[in-house]
Amino acid sequence: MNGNEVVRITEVVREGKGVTTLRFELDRTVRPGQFFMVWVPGVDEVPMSASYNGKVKGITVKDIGEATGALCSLNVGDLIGVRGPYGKGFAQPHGVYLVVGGGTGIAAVMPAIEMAKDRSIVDVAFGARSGSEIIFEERARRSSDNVMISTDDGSHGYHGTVVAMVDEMLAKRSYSQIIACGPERMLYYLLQVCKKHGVECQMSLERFMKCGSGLCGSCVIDGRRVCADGPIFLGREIDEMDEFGRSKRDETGRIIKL
Amino acid sequence: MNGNEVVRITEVVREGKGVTTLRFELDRTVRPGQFFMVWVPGVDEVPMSASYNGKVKGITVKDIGEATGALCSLNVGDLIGVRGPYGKGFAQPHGVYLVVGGGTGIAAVMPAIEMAKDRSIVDVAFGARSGSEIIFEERARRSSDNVMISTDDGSHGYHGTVVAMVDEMLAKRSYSQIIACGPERMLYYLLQVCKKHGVECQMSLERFMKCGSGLCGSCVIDGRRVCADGPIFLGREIDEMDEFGRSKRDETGRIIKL
Amino acid sequence: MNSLRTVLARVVLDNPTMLASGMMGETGASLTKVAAAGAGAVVTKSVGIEPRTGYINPTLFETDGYYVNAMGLPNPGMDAYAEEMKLARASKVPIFASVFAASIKDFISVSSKMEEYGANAIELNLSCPHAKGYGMEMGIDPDIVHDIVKEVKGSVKIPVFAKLTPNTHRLVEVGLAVEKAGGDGIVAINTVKAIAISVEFRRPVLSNIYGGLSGPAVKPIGLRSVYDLYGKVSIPIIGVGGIDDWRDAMEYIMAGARAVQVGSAIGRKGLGVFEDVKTGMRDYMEANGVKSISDLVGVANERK
Amino acid sequence: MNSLRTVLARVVLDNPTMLASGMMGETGASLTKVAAAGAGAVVTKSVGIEPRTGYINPTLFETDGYYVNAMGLPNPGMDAYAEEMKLARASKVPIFASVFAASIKDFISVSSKMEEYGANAIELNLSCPHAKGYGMEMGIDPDIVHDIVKEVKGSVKIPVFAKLTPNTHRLVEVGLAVEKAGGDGIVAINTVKAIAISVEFRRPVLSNIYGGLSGPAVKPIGLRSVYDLYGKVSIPIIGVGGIDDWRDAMEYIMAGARAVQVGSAIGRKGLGVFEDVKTGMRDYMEANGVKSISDLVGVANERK
Ligand SMILES: Cc1cc2nc3c(=O)[nH]c(=O)nc-3n(C[C@H](O)[C@H](O)[C@H](O)COP(=O)(O)OP(=O)(O)OC[C@H]3O[C@@H](n4cnc5c(N)ncnc54)[C@H](O)[C@@H]3O)c2cc1C
Ligand SMILES: Cc1cc2nc3c(=O)[nH]c(=O)nc-3n(C[C@H](O)[C@H](O)[C@H](O)COP(=O)(O)OP(=O)(O)OC[C@H]3O[C@@H](n4cnc5c(N)ncnc54)[C@H](O)[C@@H]3O)c2cc1C
Ligand SMILES: Cc1cc2nc3c(=O)[nH]c(=O)nc-3n(C[C@H](O)[C@H](O)[C@H](O)COP(=O)(O)O)c2cc1C
Ligand SMILES: Cc1cc2nc3c(=O)[nH]c(=O)nc-3n(C[C@H](O)[C@H](O)[C@H](O)COP(=O)(O)O)c2cc1C
Ligand code: FES
Ligand code: FES
Repeated sequence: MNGNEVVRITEVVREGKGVTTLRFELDRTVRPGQFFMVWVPGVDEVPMSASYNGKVKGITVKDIGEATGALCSLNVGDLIGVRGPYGKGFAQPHGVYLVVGGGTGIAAVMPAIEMAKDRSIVDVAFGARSGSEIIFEERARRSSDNVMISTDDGSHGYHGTVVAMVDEMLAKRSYSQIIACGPERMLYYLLQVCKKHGVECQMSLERFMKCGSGLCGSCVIDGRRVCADGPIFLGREIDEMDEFGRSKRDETGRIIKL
Repeated sequence: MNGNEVVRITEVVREGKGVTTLRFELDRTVRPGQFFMVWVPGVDEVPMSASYNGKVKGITVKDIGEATGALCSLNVGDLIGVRGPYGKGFAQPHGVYLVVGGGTGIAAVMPAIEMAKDRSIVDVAFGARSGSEIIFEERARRSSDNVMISTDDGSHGYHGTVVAMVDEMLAKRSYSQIIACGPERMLYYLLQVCKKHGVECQMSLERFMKCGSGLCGSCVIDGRRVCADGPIFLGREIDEMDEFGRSKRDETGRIIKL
Repeated sequence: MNSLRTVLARVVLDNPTMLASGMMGETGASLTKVAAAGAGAVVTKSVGIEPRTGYINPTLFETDGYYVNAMGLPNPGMDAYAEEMKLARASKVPIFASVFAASIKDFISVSSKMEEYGANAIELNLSCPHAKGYGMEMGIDPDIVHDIVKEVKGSVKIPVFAKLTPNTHRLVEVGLAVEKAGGDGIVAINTVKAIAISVEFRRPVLSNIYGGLSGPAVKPIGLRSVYDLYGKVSIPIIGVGGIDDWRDAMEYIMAGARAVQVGSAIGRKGLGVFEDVKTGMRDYMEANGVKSISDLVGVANERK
Repeated sequence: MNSLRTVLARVVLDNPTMLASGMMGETGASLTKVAAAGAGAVVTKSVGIEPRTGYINPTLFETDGYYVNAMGLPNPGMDAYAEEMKLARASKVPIFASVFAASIKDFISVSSKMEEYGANAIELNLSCPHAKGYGMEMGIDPDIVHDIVKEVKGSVKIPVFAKLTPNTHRLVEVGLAVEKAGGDGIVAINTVKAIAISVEFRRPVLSNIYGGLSGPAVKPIGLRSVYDLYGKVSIPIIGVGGIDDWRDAMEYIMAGARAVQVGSAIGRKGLGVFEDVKTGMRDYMEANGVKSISDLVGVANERK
């Protein structure tokens, strides 16, 4: 049952620059990588990955516009509408895996770190433009022995892109799989790096979503619905997509070059 | 899920004079005392107690009119529509109990005999006008150490009514409860006997049914729906009913004196 | 004051829940049981001039999400119903007498009888989707509806409600006709015209072929109907269709219903549904500081 | 001969399943995916003259038994859709171009463009229940429908189907108007006008307030519509509404549909639904000695 439900916000956490986590109780099973459609009445309803998928769920929102701005200004006790979870979620890799998060994409992969049965089988690479944009670092360290941070400006951790850092990490340790979420540009280059090292990856993609539940087709990339067939796709599927890294659709369905 | 389903008859057993059992597979949980609405296309849909409630369900039909006649003439491989099970069913009594069946009413109580955890805690009293109308005697003996039979004409077992026989049985052994189904006249007198011996009973009643699922009200007796609030009622509930043994309703809802 | 107290025309209900017509309403004793279970008012089975047996079975098709029924308006006829009304009146809650007929004259006869028997209001069934010559065949025509309501209003003193069908794009026009004719309120909706087909038997399941869809499946249609009417008429609207629990009932209230009727849930959930709705409403009102249920009527229509 | 082969006007389908309009039909690539999943034909998203963003979210309300949606006819506009049609044509299955417009002139423009792009048939959306000025506001009037169908027929060579709304008591009249105007077939039904209300927020959920009900809840209404039309018109009927599995599809066929469209089940079940329906149909036909699916069209209408 994915139906519409209204939940009360039980906790609000400012995570970093413009990024806020909202926690709420919702009695539904949510797999890492799945997302909700989150409704702010009178404003909009937008897709948000589950950044917490235990009993008390959570979303972690970057304020970039009207809906996200409204979400980030909510307080404990306020109500939001949620439906879902939607999408397929990350599959548990066999063996040691590396989780890569870029910017707010960290929110979506956080539960994929916590699904590891053991701290030693999951390594983490988080990247952002600068240190203030790195979220969930402590939380990640609680679930992994090896959490690496990169910043474009070198203010924290590795100086450079998270993709460059991952390239180095892949040279040092062998992983059964990479799990990743972040800006499409980052994922685009990450996919090249994965191919270079011959390691399969699962990546969470984003497209403009209206229904969120596989009906309307507004979120398609190369004919596949990001909301229902994704948002997680395998590297080899993504590699065959003409639109990945190149174009997306606007609200009317028209093509926009990236 | 009680919805309409079509099942194929896998076995047809002639049980006795004008009485036929139809067996069919239906993957639903049926409690003793519950009934189905059974549809013979082009003819009618009528209530029938489940006479078998294991994996392979069964109904046992007395040919008394159009629908029952049509049911009794069906063969293996034929299809019937069923919905249900409906009604509340018999509650498992604590301790030793006596199951009383009169005529085709035997079909409805048979599963209540088989629900006994142990052959020694359930006694049985079956009655009919004559020996050829006694059904399921062997089946009952497989589940009970003490199966007593009565016939009005004395052709088999005790000579007299099943109520008279039960009266004697109650004098000999103490039962925690009586479970019964049969013609209303029989149940009427049986209730008096139960009261006399101070033993509570659960009785399965019959009224004209259209919807079978608690909506239309055509089956009400003293304001209670036989299909949904019954067909099983406690002796003390029945004792307070003005209409029990006295009147019923026809298809229009008008009162008919019994 | 009791926070659930509801007034429909001059009829005062202890709470806004009502038994819908056709559910258990054939006998006075069963109406009494429903009242005892907590309904604020009860509606009788639709009663006509003559006794009717209704259609032969199957008259009901059932799934988890809905029923399709064609009972065929079985009823003992208005004369025999005297007895049932006598019993039902013992229950203290207001009794709405549902009436069906094939002509204005018959509508008047049955309505007058029901008034005489002590009904507190008349509910004109102008909306049964499956009984040829009755119900929705008239209920889709604003002029006919206007005339029926007007004539019945002229013949009885108790309030007259009209129960409407959603099987038309003219619902609001029909609602306006009810108001113009002096009708005291509107009941919406009756069932949606439907059929169920058996693949194995290659035929419709119901003996009457056509039936009426009810239960959870019709709630969004009922809500839309009430919402549509609320903006247009000022007489009270009673919402009905797919109410299974307090939340469904509250949605109807917010859409614009002053009271709600419960039909299919009587079979799906049992008579406990009335207490469930009342408790849920009271809890909601308490948690949200709402003094009277009437303060919530139509709130979903406010533009925000 | 393939037992599921289906002919709709002159359009030949490998099997009678089709993708309903509005599902994944905004892009050519997604139509191709649906064709690859086994659909016998695909219907595009309803395309109009100009690009439209549709309504802002929420545009969908979801429960286990139904959806209520008001997407608001988002589409890239007929010019941009050329690109999508090019891709979609690679899929080999027939493409029905769904077209909406606010005037006959626009219906003709869009239909002609779609023909030019290689559509195999036109499906006129005369039935969207929530887009003001489009859809059902025209689709409830037999005269307007007649004129639209007639004019579009006069402007394109490919067959023209009209998709009708169940939100009226005049469905059969409208169907007869389609036939009289030379229409090649009827698609029934579009969604049922509905709303969903949030109790907590005391407001309708959809940004457009009104939406269309679809999914299992509407199947009995869709079946009734097809059954009603089957007796009256002789052009092919395509059944749609609440088809989740092969049995639902077969019910539509038996009610009188020559082909079926699948909408909501794309979300509820995924694209596997096409193979599921086909396998179920084939198994049923084999078990019952039925040679061609067309032998089952309308069998539930035979009086027994
Ligand atoms: C599967 C998925 C998971 C996501 N998870 C998160 C998350 O965990 N945290 C987070 O902060 N953001 C997440 N996003 C992105 C988030 O949905 C957008 O940032 C948000 O919709 C922007 O809305 P707005 O009104 O604030 O911005 P606007 O000013 O309306 O739009 C800014 C940009 O956001 C994007 N956008 C707007 N509406 C939508 C929509 N309905 N669907 C997709 N993109 C849209 C467009 O690219 C648009 O140009 C996710 C997106 C998807 C598809
Ligand atoms: C809960 C319940 C369980 C039953 N279980 C059994 C059973 O296990 N075996 C069995 O043989 N019979 C059972 N019956 C009785 C059975 O339903 C009737 O014998 C049957 O309906 C008669 O139908 P007909 O068309 O053959 O007879 P008809 O000639 O139509 O009617 C004969 C008489 O049967 C009764 N009857 C007819 N239709 C109905 C109906 N829809 N609902 C109730 N009574 C009806 C009426 O008293 C009627 O006068 C049960 C009845 C009920 C209410
Ligand atoms: C079995 C059944 C019988 C009904 N009989 C009547 C009737 O006699 N008169 C009437 O006005 N409505 C009748 N209705 C319609 C209901 O009163 C109600 O309008 C409809 O079922 C929608 O409400 P629900 O979804 O709560 O059932 C009947 C409905 C059902 C299911
Ligand atoms: C999300 C969504 C979008 C739809 N968009 C359109 C559309 O653009 N044009 C149209 O004719 N029908 C549209 N419909 C209606 C469907 O094509 C179909 O007629 C209806 O949903 C009933 O079928 P279903 O129960 O299988 O969904 C849409 C339905 C849904 C759920
Ligand atoms: S958002 Fe509608 S199909 Fe993905
Ligand atoms: S038969 Fe309809 S309520 Fe019992």
